[in-house]
Parts: sequence; structure tokens; C-alpha cells
Amino acid sequence: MASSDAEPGFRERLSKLAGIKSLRGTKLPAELERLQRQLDRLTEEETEEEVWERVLLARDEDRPYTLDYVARIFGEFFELHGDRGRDDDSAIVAGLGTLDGKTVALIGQQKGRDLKERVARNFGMAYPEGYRKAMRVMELADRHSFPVLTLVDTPGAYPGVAAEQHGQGGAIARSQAVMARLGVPTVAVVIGEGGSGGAVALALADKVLMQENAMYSVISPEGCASILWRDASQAQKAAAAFKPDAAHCLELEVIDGIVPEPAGGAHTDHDLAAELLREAVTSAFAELEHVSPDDLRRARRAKFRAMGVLA
Amino acid sequence: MASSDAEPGFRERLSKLAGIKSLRGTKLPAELERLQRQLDRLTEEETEEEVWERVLLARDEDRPYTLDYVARIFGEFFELHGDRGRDDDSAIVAGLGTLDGKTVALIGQQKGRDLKERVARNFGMAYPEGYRKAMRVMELADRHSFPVLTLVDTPGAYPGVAAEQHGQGGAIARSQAVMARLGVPTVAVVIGEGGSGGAVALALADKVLMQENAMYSVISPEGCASILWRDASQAQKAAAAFKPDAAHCLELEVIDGIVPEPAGGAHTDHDLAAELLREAVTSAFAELEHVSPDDLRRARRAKFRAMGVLA
Amino acid sequence: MSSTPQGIDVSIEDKRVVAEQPPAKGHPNTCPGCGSHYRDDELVKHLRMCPHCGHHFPVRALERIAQLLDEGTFIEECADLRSADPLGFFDLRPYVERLAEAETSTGLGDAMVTGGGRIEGSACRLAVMDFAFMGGSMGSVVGEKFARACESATAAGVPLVSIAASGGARMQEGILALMQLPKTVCAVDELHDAGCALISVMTHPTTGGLLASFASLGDVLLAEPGALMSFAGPRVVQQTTKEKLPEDFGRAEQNLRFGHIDAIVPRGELRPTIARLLRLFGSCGQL
Amino acid sequence: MSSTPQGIDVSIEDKRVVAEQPPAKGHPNTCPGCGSHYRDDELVKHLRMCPHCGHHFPVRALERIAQLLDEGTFIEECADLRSADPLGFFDLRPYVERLAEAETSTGLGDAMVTGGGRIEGSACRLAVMDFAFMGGSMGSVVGEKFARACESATAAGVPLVSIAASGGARMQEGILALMQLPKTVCAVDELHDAGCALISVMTHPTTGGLLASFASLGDVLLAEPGALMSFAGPRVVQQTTKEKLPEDFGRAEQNLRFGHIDAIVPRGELRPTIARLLRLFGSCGQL
Ligand SMILES: [Zn+2]
Ligand SMILES: [Zn+2]
Repeated sequence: MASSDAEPGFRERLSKLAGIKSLRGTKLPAELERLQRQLDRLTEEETEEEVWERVLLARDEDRPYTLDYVARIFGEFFELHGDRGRDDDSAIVAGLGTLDGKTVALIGQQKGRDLKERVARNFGMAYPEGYRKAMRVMELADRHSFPVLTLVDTPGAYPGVAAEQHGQGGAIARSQAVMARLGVPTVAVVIGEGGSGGAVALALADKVLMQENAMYSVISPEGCASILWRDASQAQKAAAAFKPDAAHCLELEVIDGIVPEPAGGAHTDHDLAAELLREAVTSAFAELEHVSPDDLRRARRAKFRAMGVLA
Repeated sequence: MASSDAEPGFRERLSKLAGIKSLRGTKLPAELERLQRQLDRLTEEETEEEVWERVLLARDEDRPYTLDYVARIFGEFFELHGDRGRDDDSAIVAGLGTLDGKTVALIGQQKGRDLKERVARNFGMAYPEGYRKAMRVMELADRHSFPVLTLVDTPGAYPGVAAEQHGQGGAIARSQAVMARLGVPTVAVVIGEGGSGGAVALALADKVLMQENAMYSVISPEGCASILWRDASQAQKAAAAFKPDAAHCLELEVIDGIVPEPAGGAHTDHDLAAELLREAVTSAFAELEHVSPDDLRRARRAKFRAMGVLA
Repeated sequence: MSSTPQGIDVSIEDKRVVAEQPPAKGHPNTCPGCGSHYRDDELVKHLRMCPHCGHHFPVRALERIAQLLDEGTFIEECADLRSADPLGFFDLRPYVERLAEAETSTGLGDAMVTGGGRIEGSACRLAVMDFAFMGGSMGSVVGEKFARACESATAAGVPLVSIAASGGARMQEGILALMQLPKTVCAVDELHDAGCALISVMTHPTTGGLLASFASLGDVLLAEPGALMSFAGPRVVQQTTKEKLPEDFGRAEQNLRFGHIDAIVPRGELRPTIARLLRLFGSCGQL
Repeated sequence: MSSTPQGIDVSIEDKRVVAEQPPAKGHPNTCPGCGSHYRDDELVKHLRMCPHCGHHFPVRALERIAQLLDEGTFIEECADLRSADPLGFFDLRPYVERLAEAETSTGLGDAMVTGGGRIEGSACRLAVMDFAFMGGSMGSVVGEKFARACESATAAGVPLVSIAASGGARMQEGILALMQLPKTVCAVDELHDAGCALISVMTHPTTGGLLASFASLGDVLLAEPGALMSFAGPRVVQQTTKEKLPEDFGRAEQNLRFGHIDAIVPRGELRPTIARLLRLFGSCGQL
């Protein structure tokens, strides 16, 4: 569904993405070629089924989660806990680690691998306390000039009574405001579900990437279907209508690049998925390396300032 | 008990205090003369009874509280509520108002006038949420270059289970750290009880003043007595030993000036007490008016850096 | 209570705002609080507050501006901005059809009106939402208008006053609607860097994406009595948690108690309150 | 459990730390956790953790430094600083007498030892408190030593590691003791402005003025298992609120649960953990 207007920007950014990667000497040209072929398909219409397949992949229970990537791409990782106020929300993990020998601050939503962990981590749905932990770690990173990497993977911020009483909306707003103010390079990668405000709270970054089979959306397909079609079972139809897949997000200039996954999806090979993620992230940080804090802020705000399509 | 070392600095600052006030054309030379006479007495030894009398005055139930001063010295006052997290702690009030036509941010502990208000305001003993409200209002002031006035009047931060669970120690530490970072002029006045950490949380200011009959202490006389004398009834003896009165605080270079009160104490004439407070505060702000943010921070930190007496 | 039948379709996190209210007694001018019925001119005269029980009826954007501004001082900006349909979105009806219908029924180009004016003599910029236009949902036009209002306030060196009334992001614009959150957040950060204030007023309802972006970032946060201010709507929360919701769930009163707003201001005091805040924050550059 | 009988006199907000423990079984080398008794060299070898039940015995400052630093790398700074007696303080005994006795019994000039060294090869500065010196109370010397340690770390461009063990401010120095809170807070702000990290470790007990100043301002906050970390001590809280205190009131475990610290680190893992953090924060200027 690429409109003819969006097309040039899209093509350009795809080739830029490819360019960066070869420049950095990617060892995985096969993955990139496959991604290129997939993106080519966008000029044709994607079917409802194809979009839905990606939604299912984004939610696959065997998909690597934040800590799976942390274990594979970071050295010397040290997890940081607590919001310094009331709680330690384990739906969001944060810490310091080394990437290419440099210290980076990591913040990411974390779903659970088994039922017990899922409950403990609230299925990756953070309370305001989780966003407050994220903010204080961002400020720590800013103080020490550590780049910030966020990994986004949440159905959404938790919609509960206590979460509202603790200020869910304000916390999401302020987390974005902190990201807009940071003087350090920031990269966000949507690695699974990028669900609405709960996702964008961690995604106001210099470079926003999506994994090939991740989704990023204003509402879940089920939620959209139950409101617009008054029938949650129309989720597949809804997903096709609002297009939460990476290719369309790139087309709409909402993201800056797509991170390839192993053939069949990230869940088929965690190590390879992590290696592809590591390459994309280090490439993105390399681009931001010598930019001054003021220029980082300016470019970051200008990028989001430009988002939207007017008649 | 002024040591010969402290004497010159003390005298110097007293005359500086007098100098500022006459420069600004004080209409109340009688009050100032009276204060001068009292300070002269310091070269003689103050008796246990004289120190204790001040403790009783500092705690007098008819003494003006923060909001009594706010009503008398501020124009256009607008109270700000909430810590943007969990609560609105009414042991600390905050707001914006005009002083000499300029907008100033006010933060102060507030005891209650009657029993009901006392309970509602927890006798002026803040929870961490109160300090978090203070911090966010300080940051608002910094953002808009509003000077900050704090009025200190608390027996101490509240020592309760929930207060500890919500991070009382960390909140007091961080409130000071925020004050040390502010790029706007800050004036703190101890207007009653300046009780320990709960007081100093709001008193890391460019100019720290005390009202003539206020007290400022590391522990309450009763607490000190029960620990050192193992007998809380020895409070009078303890107070004489650790000297929480304004004159001794000035002597020890812990405060920058003393605000005169009406004869007999601030409780005898709220209007006059407020007028004397207003004069002292506007004088203090006038001295800081054209200092750059960096110079404010530098001088403020250097002042506290120098506090303490070594052998 | 709402005069916008399509409102229910477009709010996201809080899709049943209207359903949470006592069922409308037939006519939008009938008070859901006490059942009194008023002529429209009576309600206008009383700032759309029920003279009997104090219930706050919804206020359309232009009427709100008339309530707040010194007469004759309003100059609208960006009135010509219109939504595109970047997704070619089609649910039960095409998005372009919904847009056209909303424009016809409201006389507005989108769910926000922006411009400049004076309140008790103090200059400011305004960004006022209109719930009647697709439930006050935020899409590209609302985001763009808000960002331009920030820039206009910065250029004039005056505070920006925002009046929110919104069900959330406009899902017909998909991910681009979500991007209006960071877009408006960046605009507030720029406004603040220029030393200008944002005074944010939340009216019933301010939910979802609005609460999770610029509406929560005001230097001062005010709310009208009873206004629902929640990220997730009561129905979604109830379905998710199976809990019985507290009676004032998400209302302004609860938000004040929990420390999220500075004050609840009845509509009759809103103009003098904002005027006082404009004087306190003053000008921050050339006028 | 404590070998410092005068400790009970000087902590302020938490004056009965010792009394809250199970009563000492006669000898400081008898484990209050399981009753096992050890020779001093056995305890030293086990970093003063009970090999049987894991109880963490108190560690004196110089022994702590030996546990943490690469052998032979410690260079002490400011060892000559001594307290004055600005108030001529006299309670049951004169302050100067208490000071002299503490120096004799501990061999230290005051309750904090500072200096530079290396941990797994990474350079840092250290500020280590000794509870045996008047209950680790903070007066002018502790404040001054901490401030100078910040300045030394800044000059060297290395992180500062602080190990806290304190009952609070030293009331014999009156208001000047309280002023060590803002003094050390300002020192941390200067350290941070220079880009250097503060790694703060809290050991049993870290209460009162310490917790309300520099100890809470670390970029990373670590605690030993079971360490009491409270602003007000359990006894004061109990007297004030008349509540039954939760079993782990104020302990490190509770503080972790409530979001106040990053990690609880058993003493055996402290050296490698700090070493990792030193590598992560790296150098921030010349070495
Ligand atoms: Zn009514
Ligand atoms: Zn044992």
C-alpha cells in the first residue's frame, strides 16, 4: 500500500540501512537480501493473512525477550533495580553493560518465559513505577554520558486501578519528556509487541528500529476490532487495516530501519537473532557517536516534530 | 560561649546583616537595635533558662506558620499540589506568588492551627511524598527562573513505617541534591522548629536565615536528653549543651542572618512578624539578583563545603 | 450527555466514556446530575454548568474560547489544516467519510482549535480540544496544531493554555496517531526550553494518549470537577482486572488526592485562575 | 554483636540499633545467627561472615579496605584530621574525652577512613566508615573527609566507592553535625558534575543522617544482606507510631523490594561486584 509519495523516502531509507550495514562489514548478507526481497513485496499489496502472520510472530511465546538479548549482546551486565520511590517493577528491566567495549544503559520491557515469571513480570505490562525506574536510569546515563538502548516489547502499559492511581498517563508522558531531553545517543528497538503508549514511553529515540516481525501499533488488533467492528474476532481484519508491521512503519517514516531476523522468525534461532540485533544497534550508535548533546536533542525532536500526514 | 576564632566572622556578619537592612531603608530600627543588644549578650554566657525560653517560643502554638506568612507577604498566591506520583502531603505546602512584584516559588512546612488541621498536616512532619512535591516545584521554579523561598518549621521528617518504606532518607538526600543544583536564587528561613534532616532537606539555600526565636538542631532537646542523659526530662540541660538558637547558629556560621521578631516573639504580632520577614527575605533576594546560575551554584556549594570545625 | 454519536467509536483506551455516564435523558440539555432541563441560551449564560446541581456539561471549543478570552481578542491559527488518510483506513465506513461528516456536524476542521488572545489582559496562546469532533481524538492534525501552538507561544514569548477533552489517539491514523504522543511531548520540551509555560486544563474526559502526552506536562495542571482523567478507561480496567472500581475511579478528585494535579477548578473560576497563572508566569520574551 | 559499647550513645535517629539485635552472646566473635563461635583469624579469613549460617559480622574500616582493594595499593589520605569541640559539649562526660577514648580504642582519628587504591586493577577512591568509632557517627571530620575524597576522585578522574556504617549525625557537634548532610550532598553534586561516579555500599547499620545524605546519592546503591537502612530507627518508629513493625523493617531486603536500592550483595561478592561497576563507569578524566 505504499503511496507514491512515501515511496522515495522509503526506498532511500532502506538502501541507507543496507549501506550502513555493509559499511560495517556485515557477515550476514543473506539475511539482508531476504529482508530486501520482503520489502520489495510491499509495492504489491500485502494480504490480510501475511500481516496477521507477523502479528503472531511478534507474539510468539518462544520469541527472544529483552533478557535473552542482554545475555547475548552485553558484556559485564549489571542490573539496576527500583524507582527510588515505592517499588521495583520487574515488567521493565534496566541495567548497565558493555557493547563493543563501551558502557551502555539498557532499558527494556520483559515478558516472562514461564507462567510464574509471566505473572511476576505482569506479562511485560509496566506500572508507572516501571517507567519511573526507566527515567531514573536514563538520568543516570545522561549524567555519565552513557548511550541508552531501549528494547520495546509490551502489550501496553498495565490498565489497572492501582496503575491509574499511581499516575500511569503522567508517567508515560514524563518518560517521553525525559527521552526528549537526553544529551546522549538513544536507540530504541521494537523486538516484539510495541503496544501503544506503554511502548512509545520508551521509544522517543534518535534511532527507532523494528525487528522484521515485530509490531508497533496504536492499539491491539483485538482492541481495534472490538471498537470499530464491535467484534474482537475481527482482529485479523483490523490488523490489515492499521498495518502494525515493520515495513509499513518504515514506509510511514515512523521508524528508521528494520532489523532482520533469522528465516522463520527470531524464535527459531536466538543466537542469530541476537547477532543481527547487535549489528543493527552498534551501527545505529556508530552513526550517533560524535554528535553533540545539543545536536542530538535538536535532530531527535525535529524527527518526531515531522511525524504525521496532513491533507 | 563564642570562641575567639568564631568571633570576628560573627561580628562581621551581624554588621553585614544590619548593613543590608539599613541600605534597604528599614522602617524598623527599633527591632534591629533590640536584636543587636541580644546578640551582644552572647559574649556573656547565656543561661540554660534563656536558651530554653527560646525553644518554647520556637514551638509556641500561636506562632505564625508558613501559610500565615504567605497570606501576608505574597501577592497572587497559587498553591501547587501533589508529588505527581502517589500523594499530596499537606505537611509541606508549595506554590507560586509575587514578592515585590516578582514571581517566587514558595515551599514550606506547615503545622496545623487547630487539632483537626494538625492531624491533617501531620504536625508539620512530612512523608517522602512531601519532599518529592518540594523537589518537583523546585524544578518548576528552575525551569522558569523563579527564585525559591523555603520556610522551615518542622519537628522533623515523620518517623513512621510507611515513611521509611517510601524512602524517607533518600527523599531528604535528594531534596538537598536538587537544591544544590538549582540555578535560581534560594533563600531559606527557619521560622519555628528546624528539626534535623527533615528541616535541612529544604534549607540548602544561598541564604539561610533564622527568625530570632527559631531553633535549628540536629536532634530535639528531648531526644538528645533521652540518649545522652538517659532521661528525657533533662531536655533543658540538653538544649543548653547543643545550643539550637539563632544566635549560636550565626556564631557557628551555619546561617547567614537573623530575622528580628516583634518584642515578646512572633506570636504576639503576626503582621509585624510578617513585615520583618518580608524585609529580610527581599533583602536577601536583592543580594542574589544579578548573580549567574553557575555562580549561584558555586557559591552555594562552597558555603556548605566550608561548614564544620576541625581541630 | 454527549451530542456526538460517533464519539464512542474513536476513543481508544477509554472507548466507553459515554456509557459510563448515567444514561442521557434524551436531550443533551437535560442535566444528568439532577434531571433539570435548560434552553441552550440558559446553559451558555451559565458557562454550561447546571445552575441547580453544578453539573459541568461539555463545552465546545469555540464556546470555551469565548468563556475564557477577553472579548474580541481571539485570532485563530492554522484553521486550514485537514487530516489525510495515510492508511486508506476503512472499518465499517471509510475514515474520509467520518472526517467529512465530523467537519459538517461540528463546523471544525479537526478536534483542536488553536490561536492567540488575551485573558484579563494577559497575552497567551490557546490549544482547545473539541470532543464533538470524533471524540476529541488526536491524529496528525491535532498533533500538528498543538506543535504549532507551542511554536507560536515561543515566538511571542507567552504561555500556552491547553484545554483537553479527548478519548485518546485516533486509531484510524494507526501508528501515526501514536506518534502524536512523542511529537507533542517534544513540542512541550521545546516550549519549556524557551522559558514559556504550559498551563494544562483537563476537562471531561481526558484519557488515553492525551493524558500520556502533552496534557500531563503542564507546569500547572488544573482539572474541572468530575473530569475523568485516566490512561485506560474504566471499562478496559474493569475487564482486565475484574475488580470493582472505586466510585471516583479516574476522576479529577481522585487525581488530586493521589498527587497528579494541582487543583480542581470549577468552570466559573477558570478564567480568573488562568489569568492569575498568566500573570505569575508572565511573558518570557518579546510580546 | 557490636564491639563498641559507646556506640549506643551517639547514633541519633537510630539510637538502639544494638538493642534491636538478638542480645550479644557474651563475645563479639559468637554468631548471633546460629551461636557458633570463631577465632578472630577464622572470621578474618571468611570476610567476617559466619561459615555456618552466613551472618555478616561488622567489619572495621581497615579490614574492609583489605577485603576490597588489590593488595598493597591503598594510600590513605587525610589521616591527620581530628574533631574540634566547637560547642564545648558536655553530657555525662566531655566530648573531648569521648573522642580521645575512641581514638585509643580504635586506633583511628575519626569514624571514616579515606584514600585511594585499586580493585581488580581499576583505580578508585574509597570512603569507609568505622562503626567502632563512636557508632560511625558523622561530625565535621567525617564530612570533611568525605568531601575531600570526592575532590580527590574528581582530580584523579576515578569513581568514589563509599562504604557506610553509621548510626547518624554526631550530636556532640550540634548543628554543625547536621550541616555535614548538605556539605556531603554538595560534594556529591560536584563529583557528578565532574562526570565521576559514586558507588555507595550500605552495611549494617546505615541510618539517620548518612542515609539522608551522601549514602543515598550513589549512582549505584548496594547493600549487604540484612543491613538496617532507615532514616528513623526501629525504636523511634515504634514509640511514635505504636505500630508493630514488620519483621524486616528497614532492612536491605525491604529496601530492595520498595525500590530504594539496586542490589543486595553478599560480602563474598562485593569485591568482584564493585570491580565490575568500576569497569562500567570507567575513568572520567586523567588517572
Ligand atoms: Zn443539574
Ligand atoms: Zn552463624
